Amino acid sequence: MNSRTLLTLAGIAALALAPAFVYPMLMVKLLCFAIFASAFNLMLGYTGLLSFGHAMFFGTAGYILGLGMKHLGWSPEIGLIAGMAGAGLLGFIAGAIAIRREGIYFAMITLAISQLIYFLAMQTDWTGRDDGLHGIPRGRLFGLIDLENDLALYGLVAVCFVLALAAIHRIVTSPFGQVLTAIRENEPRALSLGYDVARYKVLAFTLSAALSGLAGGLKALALSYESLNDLHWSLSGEVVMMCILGGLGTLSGPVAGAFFVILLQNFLADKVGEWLSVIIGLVFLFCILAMRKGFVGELSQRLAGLRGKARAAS
Amino acid sequence: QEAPIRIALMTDLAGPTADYGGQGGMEAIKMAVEDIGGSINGRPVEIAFIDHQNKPDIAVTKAREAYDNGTDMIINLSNSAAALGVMEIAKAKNKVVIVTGAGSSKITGDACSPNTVHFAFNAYSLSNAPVEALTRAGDDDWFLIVSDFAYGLSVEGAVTGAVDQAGGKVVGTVKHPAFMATDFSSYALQAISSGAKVIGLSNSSSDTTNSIRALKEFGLGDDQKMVAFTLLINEIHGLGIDQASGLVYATAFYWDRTEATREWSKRFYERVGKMPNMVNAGDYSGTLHYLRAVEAAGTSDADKVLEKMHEMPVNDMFAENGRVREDGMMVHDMYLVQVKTPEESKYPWDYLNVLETIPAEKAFVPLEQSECPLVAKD
Amino acid sequence: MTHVLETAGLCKEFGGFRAVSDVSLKVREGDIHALIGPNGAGKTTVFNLLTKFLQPTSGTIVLEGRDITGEKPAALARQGMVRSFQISATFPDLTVLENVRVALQRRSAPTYAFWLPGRVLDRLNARAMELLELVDMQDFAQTRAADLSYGRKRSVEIATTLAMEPRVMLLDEPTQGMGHEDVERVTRLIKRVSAGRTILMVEHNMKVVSGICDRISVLQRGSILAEGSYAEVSADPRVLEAYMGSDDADGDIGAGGEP
Amino acid sequence: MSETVLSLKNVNGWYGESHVLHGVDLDVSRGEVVSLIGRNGAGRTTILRAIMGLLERREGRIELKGRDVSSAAPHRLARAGLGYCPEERGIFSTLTCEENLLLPPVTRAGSGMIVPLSEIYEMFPNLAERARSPGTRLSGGEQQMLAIARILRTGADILLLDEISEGLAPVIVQTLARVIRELKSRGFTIVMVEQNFRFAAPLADRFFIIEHGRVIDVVQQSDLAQRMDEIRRFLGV
Amino acid sequence: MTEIFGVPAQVLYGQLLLGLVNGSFYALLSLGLSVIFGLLNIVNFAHGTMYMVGAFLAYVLLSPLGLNYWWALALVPVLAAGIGIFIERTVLKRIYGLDNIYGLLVTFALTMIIEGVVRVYFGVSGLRYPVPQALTGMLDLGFMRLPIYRVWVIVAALGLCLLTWAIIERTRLGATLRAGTENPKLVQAFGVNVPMLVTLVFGWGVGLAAFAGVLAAPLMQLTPQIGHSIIITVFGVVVIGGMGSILGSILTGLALGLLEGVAKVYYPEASSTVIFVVMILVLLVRPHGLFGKQ
Ligand SMILES: Nc1ncnc2c1ncn2[C@@H]1O[C@H](COP(=O)(O)OP(=O)(O)OP(=O)(O)O)[C@@H](O)[C@H]1O
Ligand SMILES: Nc1ncnc2c1ncn2[C@@H]1O[C@H](COP(=O)(O)OP(=O)(O)OP(=O)(O)O)[C@@H](O)[C@H]1O
Ligand SMILES: [Mg+2]
Ligand SMILES: [Mg+2]
Repeated sequence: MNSRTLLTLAGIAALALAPAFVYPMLMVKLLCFAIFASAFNLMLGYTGLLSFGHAMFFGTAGYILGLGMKHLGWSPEIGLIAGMAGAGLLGFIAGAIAIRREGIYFAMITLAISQLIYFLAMQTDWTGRDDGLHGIPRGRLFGLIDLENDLALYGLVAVCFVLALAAIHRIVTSPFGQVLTAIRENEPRALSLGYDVARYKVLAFTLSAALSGLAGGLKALALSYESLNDLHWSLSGEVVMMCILGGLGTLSGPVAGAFFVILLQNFLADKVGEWLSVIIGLVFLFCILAMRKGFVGELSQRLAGLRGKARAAS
Repeated sequence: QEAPIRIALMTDLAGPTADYGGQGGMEAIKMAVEDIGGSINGRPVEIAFIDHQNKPDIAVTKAREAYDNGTDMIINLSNSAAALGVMEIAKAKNKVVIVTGAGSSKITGDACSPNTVHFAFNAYSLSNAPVEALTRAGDDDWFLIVSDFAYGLSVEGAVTGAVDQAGGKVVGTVKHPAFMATDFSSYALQAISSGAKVIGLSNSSSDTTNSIRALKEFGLGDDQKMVAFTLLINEIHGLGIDQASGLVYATAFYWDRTEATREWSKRFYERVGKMPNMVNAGDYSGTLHYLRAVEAAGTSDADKVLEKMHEMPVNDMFAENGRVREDGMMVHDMYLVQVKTPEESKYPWDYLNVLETIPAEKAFVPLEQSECPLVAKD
Repeated sequence: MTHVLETAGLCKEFGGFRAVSDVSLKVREGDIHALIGPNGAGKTTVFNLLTKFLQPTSGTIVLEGRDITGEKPAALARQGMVRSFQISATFPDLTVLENVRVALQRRSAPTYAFWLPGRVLDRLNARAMELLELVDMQDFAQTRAADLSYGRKRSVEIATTLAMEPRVMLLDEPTQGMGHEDVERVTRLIKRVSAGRTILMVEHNMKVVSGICDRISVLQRGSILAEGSYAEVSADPRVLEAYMGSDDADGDIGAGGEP
Repeated sequence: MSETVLSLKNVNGWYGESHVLHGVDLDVSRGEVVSLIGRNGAGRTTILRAIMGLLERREGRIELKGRDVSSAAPHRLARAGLGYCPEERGIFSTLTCEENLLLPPVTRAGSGMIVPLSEIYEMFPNLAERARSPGTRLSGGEQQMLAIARILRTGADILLLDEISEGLAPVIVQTLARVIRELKSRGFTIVMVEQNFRFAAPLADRFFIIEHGRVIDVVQQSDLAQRMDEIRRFLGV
Repeated sequence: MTEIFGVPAQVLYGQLLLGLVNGSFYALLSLGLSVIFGLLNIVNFAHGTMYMVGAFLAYVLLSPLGLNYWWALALVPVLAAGIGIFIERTVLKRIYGLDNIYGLLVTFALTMIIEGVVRVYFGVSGLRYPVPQALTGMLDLGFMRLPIYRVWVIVAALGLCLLTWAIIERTRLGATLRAGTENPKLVQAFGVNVPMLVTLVFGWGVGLAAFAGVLAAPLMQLTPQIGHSIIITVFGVVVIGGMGSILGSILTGLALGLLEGVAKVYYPEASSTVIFVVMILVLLVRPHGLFGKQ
């Protein structure tokens, strides 16, 4: 057994044991954001495109799931799938519009699209506007498992988390992932090799959107609640922060980043009062300046350094 | 020693709605606990402060966690979305929630819950009285500046209804994006040039204060009046009395109204450095009422406490003979006030003339019009 | 002999400045055809017109009998005309093998299949190695492209280009910035891969031009000044004056070549 | 020869993690033309960048006209009389050809060394013709001419020239050779990096042979003929 | 009275004029943002915050220190530039050369810190800064009465914009700046003290923002969020105009102010969203903004 499988197994074991030590609903939230950040990383880390509107996928899926389950009697699995599909479709449309822009222009056009979605959500009565969509039932998974039980819900989220990470791993190592890497490395060259670059980017964007939708759907399901905050640009900004702090282009980086940001918000909030944003700002600033490659990037670099030394010593 | 009674103030500690709770709220509920002696029936009262950062989903997660960890009651909940979210959880977990910092009519309307008590104010109580009073006095055509979000729209609804009922007319409305703009000159100009006798501000916080400033700047006519539908005394303090003078609004509390309010407010002022607003006073009163109900029930079991809260009248410096209705609304007298002119104001925070007291029955939505499913209809 | 690539009356103006005027170029099948000329003569511009990176002001371009004047760049690549870049164009973080494989993948393996494991590409390895052998890079298959020397990067790039099985290759100053060692490698390489295809290149290094080019067009001020074999062109006094200069007055200097 | 104006002692240099210069020792006298030769990637460009203070990480001692400038910022070096013509030319696209030419501030160091604009346009007629064009609209060769011309009018008296014959038509390369001779006769000190040995051979007084980021040998112009085979072998021709 | 789509022409003119006032702010702010982006390649998220800081500094000068508006107008940009220079020297210089996402995040963190501090000390209820005595009163334009102060805003903001534009496009210093934008290292190798230039330019950009803040102070209640609400719009302006294009920022800023003015008459709810629609449309047609370069 190689160290990679070992690590994976350890991770799964930790997931299984976590609710015994950590408040399960906090774990649920952590995992939802971890999925979201990982999905986002598929764009920024692996495709090299900074989207500044990813919250639109997260929130849209939440609303689709919420409305479907509340008013149409959908079951949770239908809600999640519909949420993913909706987010994916939105991703496809937004991608088709935005994909030919580069760099900051790409970021801005995705921001603009997400602001339009936000505006629409603010203008329609079904979303409850800024009051939010309340009382989403959690329902029964496959008609069998009652998700009102927090542990059952945690189980669902944990399974989805593992699947999402596996999916991302598969995507980046697939033939498609190979093309994506080539495009990120040298786009004009990929173009000259006859790759229709825009299409690959749109597909990547769509996949990332759908996975973000999974995260958003799960979160709405878990909280029984969906709000405009999930569509807001500040959430799009937060997910960028999570990825950068954790480490771009690695599988575990965004997970670490998401955990860090959410836990920081969670634990600091009630302790430091009105200094909260100052302290979070300082922590972010420090992390970005001190750890360019993010936690995971820095850690693996240190480890590689140590290993190198060990090898040299032996 | 017996298990403590756990109450939590959940509020926006530092964000844009911090006036609707924040530091002031913390001190207010501390005062309530101190005033009752720190313990009930031998059980100490423990207070926790939870910052929801003005984000409803943080509110929802934290409320769930707090209730799961033994919190009996959560109070304040500035931000309607947060309030509505926490109400669902309180209901599912059968705990108590007292809303003081949010004014959505839904809280005691279609989203009402047996576990919720709504103190202080809501959209209806803040808008009905001023509309009625002014329209009655002949100022019968209205122009509304409406903030385009749920609360602003619900105020708009209440105002329009009240204007109709009183025989007046809404001659124009302009909706602006909520909390996004600082420039209200365009709306002010539209309002002024409409020639309406009253300009009603169906918005809140900085949107309201900026509207007031813009109206003044663009020369609100002498024959035109401004009415705000959601205003805290802190905001008048920030505006300066010259900008706000003449403004009419309704409030659930004014610190300089009676001996009791003055005495309490001065104590509050010592601790916080500013005079209490209606939400602060509501936090105090709500906490006190809850603790008294626990005392009377002899338990912190939610069903029994809620029963007592509905049964017992609310009598303190905030409310005289207030009572909690079936829909969860704590009904009490409201006050129609007008901001003094700079000359009339004699000492710091001397800002308001109380024009009239609106009796509880008139201040709140009549039960027969309530959309709350808990209200027995025949 | 047939002409693979033909232009007629090609013109390009940049805001009143005529960079290319009335160029009629005929590239014969199987030739290594060089485009030379003084700086600013319009060589790069002609290249850009041929590969559709620029749109001509007037004139037509015909590839293998088809008019391609209105085509898009990516479409040309699929029709068998491929341009190699002046600046080194590899995928720096991929290995040399992967670099070539990416090019093979587009023609003969799934590219959108995000659900398949990466293993499915392994069957391209054999062909990729063949191509690497062709450019003498088989020993570097597992090296990261970024770690290669400049000349070897060019080799990788050429292998990648060959993977697309182009019938016409356009090379813009392929030996620019190379040491002697690499110049020779690449020159030999170009000669080797020219078998069965047509190559059009811009080059200032007369040694390369004289060594491998079958035919040469000399451009000056946007127009063709002379055309013919190296011997013919280098004997033309106008070409000598405008481009090659007199190789005597100041002693032993000139462009490129050996010490 | 006369006074040493530029000397490097045990200079090391890095790009990020990779160690590129491994202890370069080199000295240049006033009025001398030296050429750095070596294979691709030997580190010649890096040496010029190290002299100019453009490497992120650099160790060792560099002296300019007798002063220690090991930790001086690039603009100080320029003001002390160094002029640098980079390999990638560095033409500014938002500036016109003429603005590019006039951009570098004139330094006092060698005010006698300023080549007037009219003379520059004489040397490179293309530039006069395209004076109003945006910098990057020039052809490759025109950009190269502009890059050289640009440092001639700053008053720098020590020129660091990286691959200036690159991409130029043979006629222009011949002009360039004349220019270098002219500059030398006016007293400029020149450090050239050249791939085109045929171009550099007759011009330089000394040749520093660079391999793997260090100077492995120095050849005098006078010894050039007899050591030709050696050099040829070294350059892999 | 003539009507345009059901709105009296007079009203529309009035609204357009007000739009111009906002447009002047957008122009001034986006100009600073553009200059900073141009030379530092940093997307300065904290730009709105510096605008807010400018307004609060004016307030502080006035109420504890008793220095009036004109003093504020002169001193605040300098003070703010000082803060900017401090930030540049201590924080920003550590991220030069990295992808500009780092600049965005670092300045985002700075925003959280600075805004948080202001909030702790000044609260959220809003402070008031009075209109200077000399500029009170109204100007009767026939179709509307315009407060004189707003006229002053247009004049001052546009004057400063033009000055900055002229410096950058028409002077040698400007040419150096533009060159520095492209290749700072090389410009430094030509003898220009680029690090200092960068620091000063950042200071200048921040000073412009703070100047806008002082101009805005008498127009609104000062809360720590005022920078927040404007920065997204200003980003939009810069992107539509083309990142780093000076003229683009100024013209787009004014144009968007006008457009917003129109939106406030016909569809006010969407007035803050309209910019995003414009942004999408513009970028669809011109991927690098109206005045941007490939
Ligand atoms: N986009 C453009 N706008 C304006 N003028 C241009 C543009 N591109 C090229 N030119 C001009 O057209 C002429 C031809 O340029 P081109 O790049 O084709 O020359 P070239 O033959 O490749 O020269 P070199 O050997 O120096 O690379 C030059 O004078 C150049 O200044
Ligand atoms: N920006 C960079 N980052 C990392 N490594 C670099 C960088 N630039 C150059 N190198 C490496 O440093 C070494 C020396 O490069 P340098 O450019 O100094 O060589 P050179 O002798 O000028 O060769 P050339 O003929 O290619 O110009 C090479 O191995 C090169 O790969
Ligand atoms: Mg060229
Ligand atoms: Mg070099």
